[in-house]
Amino acid sequence: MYLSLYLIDTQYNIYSMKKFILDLIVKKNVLLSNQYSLIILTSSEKLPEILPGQFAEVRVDGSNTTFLRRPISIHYVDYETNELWLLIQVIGDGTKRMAEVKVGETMNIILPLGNTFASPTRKDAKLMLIGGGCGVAPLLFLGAYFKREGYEVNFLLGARSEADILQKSEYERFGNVYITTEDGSLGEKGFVTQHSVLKGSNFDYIYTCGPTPMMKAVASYALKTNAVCEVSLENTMACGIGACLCCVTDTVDGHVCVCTEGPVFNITKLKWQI
Amino acid sequence: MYLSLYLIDTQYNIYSMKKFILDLIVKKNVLLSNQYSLIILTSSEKLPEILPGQFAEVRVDGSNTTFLRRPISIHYVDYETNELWLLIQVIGDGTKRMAEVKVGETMNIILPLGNTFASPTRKDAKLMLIGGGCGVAPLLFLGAYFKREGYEVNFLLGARSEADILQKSEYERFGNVYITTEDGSLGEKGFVTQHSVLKGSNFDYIYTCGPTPMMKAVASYALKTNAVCEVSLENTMACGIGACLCCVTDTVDGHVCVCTEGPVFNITKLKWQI
Amino acid sequence: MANLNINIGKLQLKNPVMTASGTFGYGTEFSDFMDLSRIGGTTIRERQGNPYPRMAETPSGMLNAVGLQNKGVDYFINKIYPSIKDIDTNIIVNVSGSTVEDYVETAEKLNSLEKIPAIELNISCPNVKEGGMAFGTSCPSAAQVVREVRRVYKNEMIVKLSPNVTDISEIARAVEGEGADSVSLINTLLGMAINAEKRKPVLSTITGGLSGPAVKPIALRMVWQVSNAVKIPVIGLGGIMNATDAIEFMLAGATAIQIGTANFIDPTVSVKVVDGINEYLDKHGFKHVSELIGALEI
Amino acid sequence: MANLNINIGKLQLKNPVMTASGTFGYGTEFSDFMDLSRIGGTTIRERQGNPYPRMAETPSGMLNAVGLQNKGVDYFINKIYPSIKDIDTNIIVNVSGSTVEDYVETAEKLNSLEKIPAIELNISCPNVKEGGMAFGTSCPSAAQVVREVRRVYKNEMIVKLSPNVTDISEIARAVEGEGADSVSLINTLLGMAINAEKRKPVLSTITGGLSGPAVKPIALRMVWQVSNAVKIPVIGLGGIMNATDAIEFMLAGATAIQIGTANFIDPTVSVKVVDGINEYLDKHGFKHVSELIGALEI
Ligand SMILES: Cc1cc2nc3c(=O)[nH]c(=O)nc-3n(C[C@H](O)[C@H](O)[C@H](O)COP(=O)(O)OP(=O)(O)OC[C@H]3O[C@@H](n4cnc5c(N)ncnc54)[C@H](O)[C@@H]3O)c2cc1C
Ligand SMILES: Cc1cc2nc3c(=O)[nH]c(=O)nc-3n(C[C@H](O)[C@H](O)[C@H](O)COP(=O)(O)OP(=O)(O)OC[C@H]3O[C@@H](n4cnc5c(N)ncnc54)[C@H](O)[C@@H]3O)c2cc1C
Ligand SMILES: Cc1cc2nc3c(=O)[nH]c(=O)nc-3n(C[C@H](O)[C@H](O)[C@H](O)COP(=O)(O)O)c2cc1C
Ligand SMILES: Cc1cc2nc3c(=O)[nH]c(=O)nc-3n(C[C@H](O)[C@H](O)[C@H](O)COP(=O)(O)O)c2cc1C
Ligand code: FES
Ligand code: FES
Repeated sequence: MYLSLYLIDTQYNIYSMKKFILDLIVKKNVLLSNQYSLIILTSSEKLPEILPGQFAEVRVDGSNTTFLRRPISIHYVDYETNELWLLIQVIGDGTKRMAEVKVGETMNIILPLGNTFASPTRKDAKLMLIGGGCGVAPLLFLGAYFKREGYEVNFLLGARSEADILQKSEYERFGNVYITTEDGSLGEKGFVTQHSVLKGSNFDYIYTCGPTPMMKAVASYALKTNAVCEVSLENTMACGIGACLCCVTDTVDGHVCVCTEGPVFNITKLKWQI
Repeated sequence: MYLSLYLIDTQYNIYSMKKFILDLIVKKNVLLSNQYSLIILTSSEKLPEILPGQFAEVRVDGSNTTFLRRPISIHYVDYETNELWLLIQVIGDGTKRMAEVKVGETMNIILPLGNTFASPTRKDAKLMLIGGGCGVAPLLFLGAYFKREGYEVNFLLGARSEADILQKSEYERFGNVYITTEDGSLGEKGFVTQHSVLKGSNFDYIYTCGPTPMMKAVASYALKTNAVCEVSLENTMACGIGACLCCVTDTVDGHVCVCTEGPVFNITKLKWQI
Repeated sequence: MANLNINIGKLQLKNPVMTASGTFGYGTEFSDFMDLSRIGGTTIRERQGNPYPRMAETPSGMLNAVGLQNKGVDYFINKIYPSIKDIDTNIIVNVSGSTVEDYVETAEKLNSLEKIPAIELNISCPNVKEGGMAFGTSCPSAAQVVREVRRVYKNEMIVKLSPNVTDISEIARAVEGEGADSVSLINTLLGMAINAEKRKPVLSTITGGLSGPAVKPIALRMVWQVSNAVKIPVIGLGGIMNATDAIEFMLAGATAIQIGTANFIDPTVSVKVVDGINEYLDKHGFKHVSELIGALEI
Repeated sequence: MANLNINIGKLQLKNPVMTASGTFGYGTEFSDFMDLSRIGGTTIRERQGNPYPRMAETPSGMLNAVGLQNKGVDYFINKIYPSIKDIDTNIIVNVSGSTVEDYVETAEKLNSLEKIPAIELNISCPNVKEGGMAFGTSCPSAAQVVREVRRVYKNEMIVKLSPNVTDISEIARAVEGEGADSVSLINTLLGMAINAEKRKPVLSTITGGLSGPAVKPIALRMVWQVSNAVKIPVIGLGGIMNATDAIEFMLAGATAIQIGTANFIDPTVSVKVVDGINEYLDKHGFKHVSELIGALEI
């Protein structure tokens, strides 16, 4: 287990990273399904360095009922085309408005926020990235990073049905993609933790993001199989930069802010009942 | 003077008119100058009967800071093409957002609200419609109405400079157009009340809408020349339908609501110091 | 479809949705847009006519300084009542005064009107000097008004409470003790708007009453506190814009709700709230709207 | 360019713009976005660490239930102070407690810190049981805290008032009488949010503190009332989002202002407010920002 090294690494990265408030321009807005949109943003300036797992705080202009910014994961950063990708699931008025942005509009965004995932120290470690619903968002950027760093990447993506399996071909660029759907319309039928790939082999590192029940099931699988496991948590956030203390979660180190100490946590730090 | 007849007429018209809440579709949005937009709305249903001088209460969707509806005059109604025209002057966030609506968007509008202007009983009466700034808005529809009814119509439009003289060719369809600009860039230089047409001839009826100081100057001219004079007042409105009592103005009949008893008032009813 | 009937003391409502005083005219202003018989009740002012001007929009709300200057209860009885008495919904008259005698005299006169099943004693209007709010901000004065009115008024007496107090539960208990049949809350919060360019207050009265969604969190908290403090029914209001808001007030402990400022933005909002409550009850398997009252799980 | 210097009692500010307690971390969270030395001051909590979770967005505002559980004043002095003391702006420490002794002990310790020119006594936090708000809602208890702290604390003592009261002027006069050098207002209004689908309160603490533009009209009214009631300087806050809002507070009588919730939406808002005040002064021909204080024409 390489926990302490990971911690040092992560801390170093985050605290040395400057945050920016940027007006990014909408280059594309692709409707992926009735619930999901892929928003591709760009800028006349070079995008700053962003690590996988980090998120952005997006100001929602043009929504009468939205007051605070909304935290959104970095789905992908393409430095060659200078593109930042966001994957938006429509939940309430804020995400509804975001999903409707038109090409050419600007979005005011604070980034990069939060910490990143820990890289295994051995390049031959077996990695599995498990995402459910909109939680798949940060895993694309993470998978791309791992692939570039020379790891072999596996994705396990779960959703209700085929229509909600998003960006499949993008994930396939960076690793093997396994799929479960609850209705069996694509991949294996059932929940992610029921997928045969988890039975077939053991993974050294498991990274997961998605609904809490799913992440807890994954964490419990990881504990059983002795895998290092990191989860990316959500929380209600007012500021995203550690100023308001609204986003705390209970850890073995006490209450800590998800926006600065997370969103990525090693499950051994969390006080989850699993 | 035909005051009492006018009053009966008006009252009859207003109180028998049903009000509607409509989702109208933006057919065109023409930027007339950096401050003014002409918004042309339409509907799949036939537009209801609307009288000149009446206004609409427009819900402003997509402005984070606008809560209440905004009162906007009916600039023109074209029953042949089923078009409703609004002339918007950008003042604050609400009008800014309205001025930015895109073709195809819907605007939620309550109309027709308020009373109308009084028609002279004699068709050979000499009429002058005097507008300043955005106050020219209701006069186009009024002029069109008078022309259709067989009156000869004169418009006197005032603005700071040529760029703010709006829709000139539209007014020319319905009557003679006289112009003043403060900088002399179009028409006569000065304020509307200084225009030579007012010195040259006497008018029996004067209808005016614009900034209060302008309307007061016009009212004072009307009093001096013994013309019947009606002014269209503005006021801060929360509801536009007589429910909140927020929009009162002081008249010889006491405090009355501008949204139901106006916006058009005969100057003899107002307690203006003129 | 669930049962929406609600009783507030002696007052029987076909559903818990009413419109708030000062925001719905005499109801007739809204008849083009909606069927007045679809709502549980409407609260109107007995005094109307020549109010003072001015309002100011505020973030998610508005300030009003409408005041209560008007033609008085006799004018109401002779001129207004005949034209509205046959509207098929409960008409509740909101009563204000600057002295206890004002309240008593008005209540006594309204007592004899057959189609007025309830009055709402406004001891909380922030817009009139000595015009109510003073009564609603101390227990003894609130108690006194209620006690005196109770002597002469036999139908449902709702007392409308002011939120501009340190402890609203205390006032609620005081008026309950003097025989109020129910309480409604909140009236507007005292606020102020300034025009920075002109360096002047926006309202002629300098301060005015704040209403709208901005105040909803405060209203909800007060309804929750008061419904835990008294046994009589609580009518909740303050910033209700839709059925979800209305349901939140009932969960917090309100037996019925009123809608004010929202009428200005959507004149049909009250019937939409009735429909929305219905849908919610069906979706969640409730048989009767009363199951929502105070159903918050703490 | 006008002169923006402002004194609050003994406290000298380069301009009247400060950031509000609980909303600006230790300032360092914002250093990527802005130059901290450009603002007049920043108010930070002496207690920080493991607060409770939860916030709820509300129309034009937010509720927080952050509470004050934390590592205490010694942790602050040993761990935090060294790393922030050289920030080139006034650092005011916001002090809370659940007993009078808490306040006194903390104030005494802070008195010795060279780079802390002022404390802000928080007798108004709605989020802690006996954690301050009780002190701020009655004159005798507010007076008592201030009296005891005054004995031990020699620098600028600002007392932060609660808006959850019937008469805020009365409380302001009470703390002025006991030697407060200035007052700041308003703290958050007690509010509540409910999740209708889950039928549960949104906040773990059921109620929480409401802040943001929603409360601005109430804050402005209270600043106006208090500045007419006391002679000591008033620091105004509550919903300030831009320079116009800040100017409104100064016109209402505030000597300086604080910015809270707005920092979350635009971390650079405080310097924009400084610039905006400057522009306003130039445009309207004012030479010194102090000309705005209480300059409302009634
Ligand atoms: C670190 C982080 C990363 C995130 N990344 C993404 C992302 O990449 N893409 C994305 O679409 N979303 C992401 N989210 C979630 C996103 O921030 C919320 O969905 C959004 O704030 C909801 O705003 P809204 O205005 O649409 O809904 P609101 O009006 O705020 O909420 C509507 C209703 O949904 C509930 N609700 C609010 N948030 C959530 C939630 N997260 N899940 C379920 N119910 C909720 C509310 O309680 C309310 O009842 C992320 C959140 C965090 C903390
Ligand atoms: C009966 C009636 C008819 C109207 N017809 C039209 C019309 O046809 N076209 C049109 O563009 N406007 C019209 N108006 C005016 C329009 O309603 C206001 O300009 C609008 O409400 C301002 O909203 P806002 O959100 O843009 O500005 P706000 O943010 O509400 O106001 C910005 C600033 O401007 C001030 N302000 C507000 N209203 C006015 C005003 N009318 N004049 C000057 N300053 C103001 C405010 O006090 C504030 O300081 C009409 C008003 C009335 C009552
Ligand atoms: C324009 C206006 C006028 C009002 N007049 C009265 C009144 O005469 N009597 C009263 O008890 N409340 C009056 N109120 C308060 C409302 O009835 C209600 O208590 C308050 O607005 C909060 O509800 P809301 O947020 O739904 O509007 C008035 C409110 C507004 C906005
Ligand atoms: C998240 C949060 C935490 C706060 N914590 C404190 C605090 O510890 N002490 C205090 O006096 N005020 C605290 N406040 C209140 C603010 O300092 C300020 O008084 C209030 O938010 C009103 O100003 P605003 O509307 O500009 O935010 C807090 C406010 C927020 C939003
Ligand atoms: S969201 Fe403000 S501290 Fe995390
Ligand atoms: S705007 Fe409400 S009565 Fe006129």
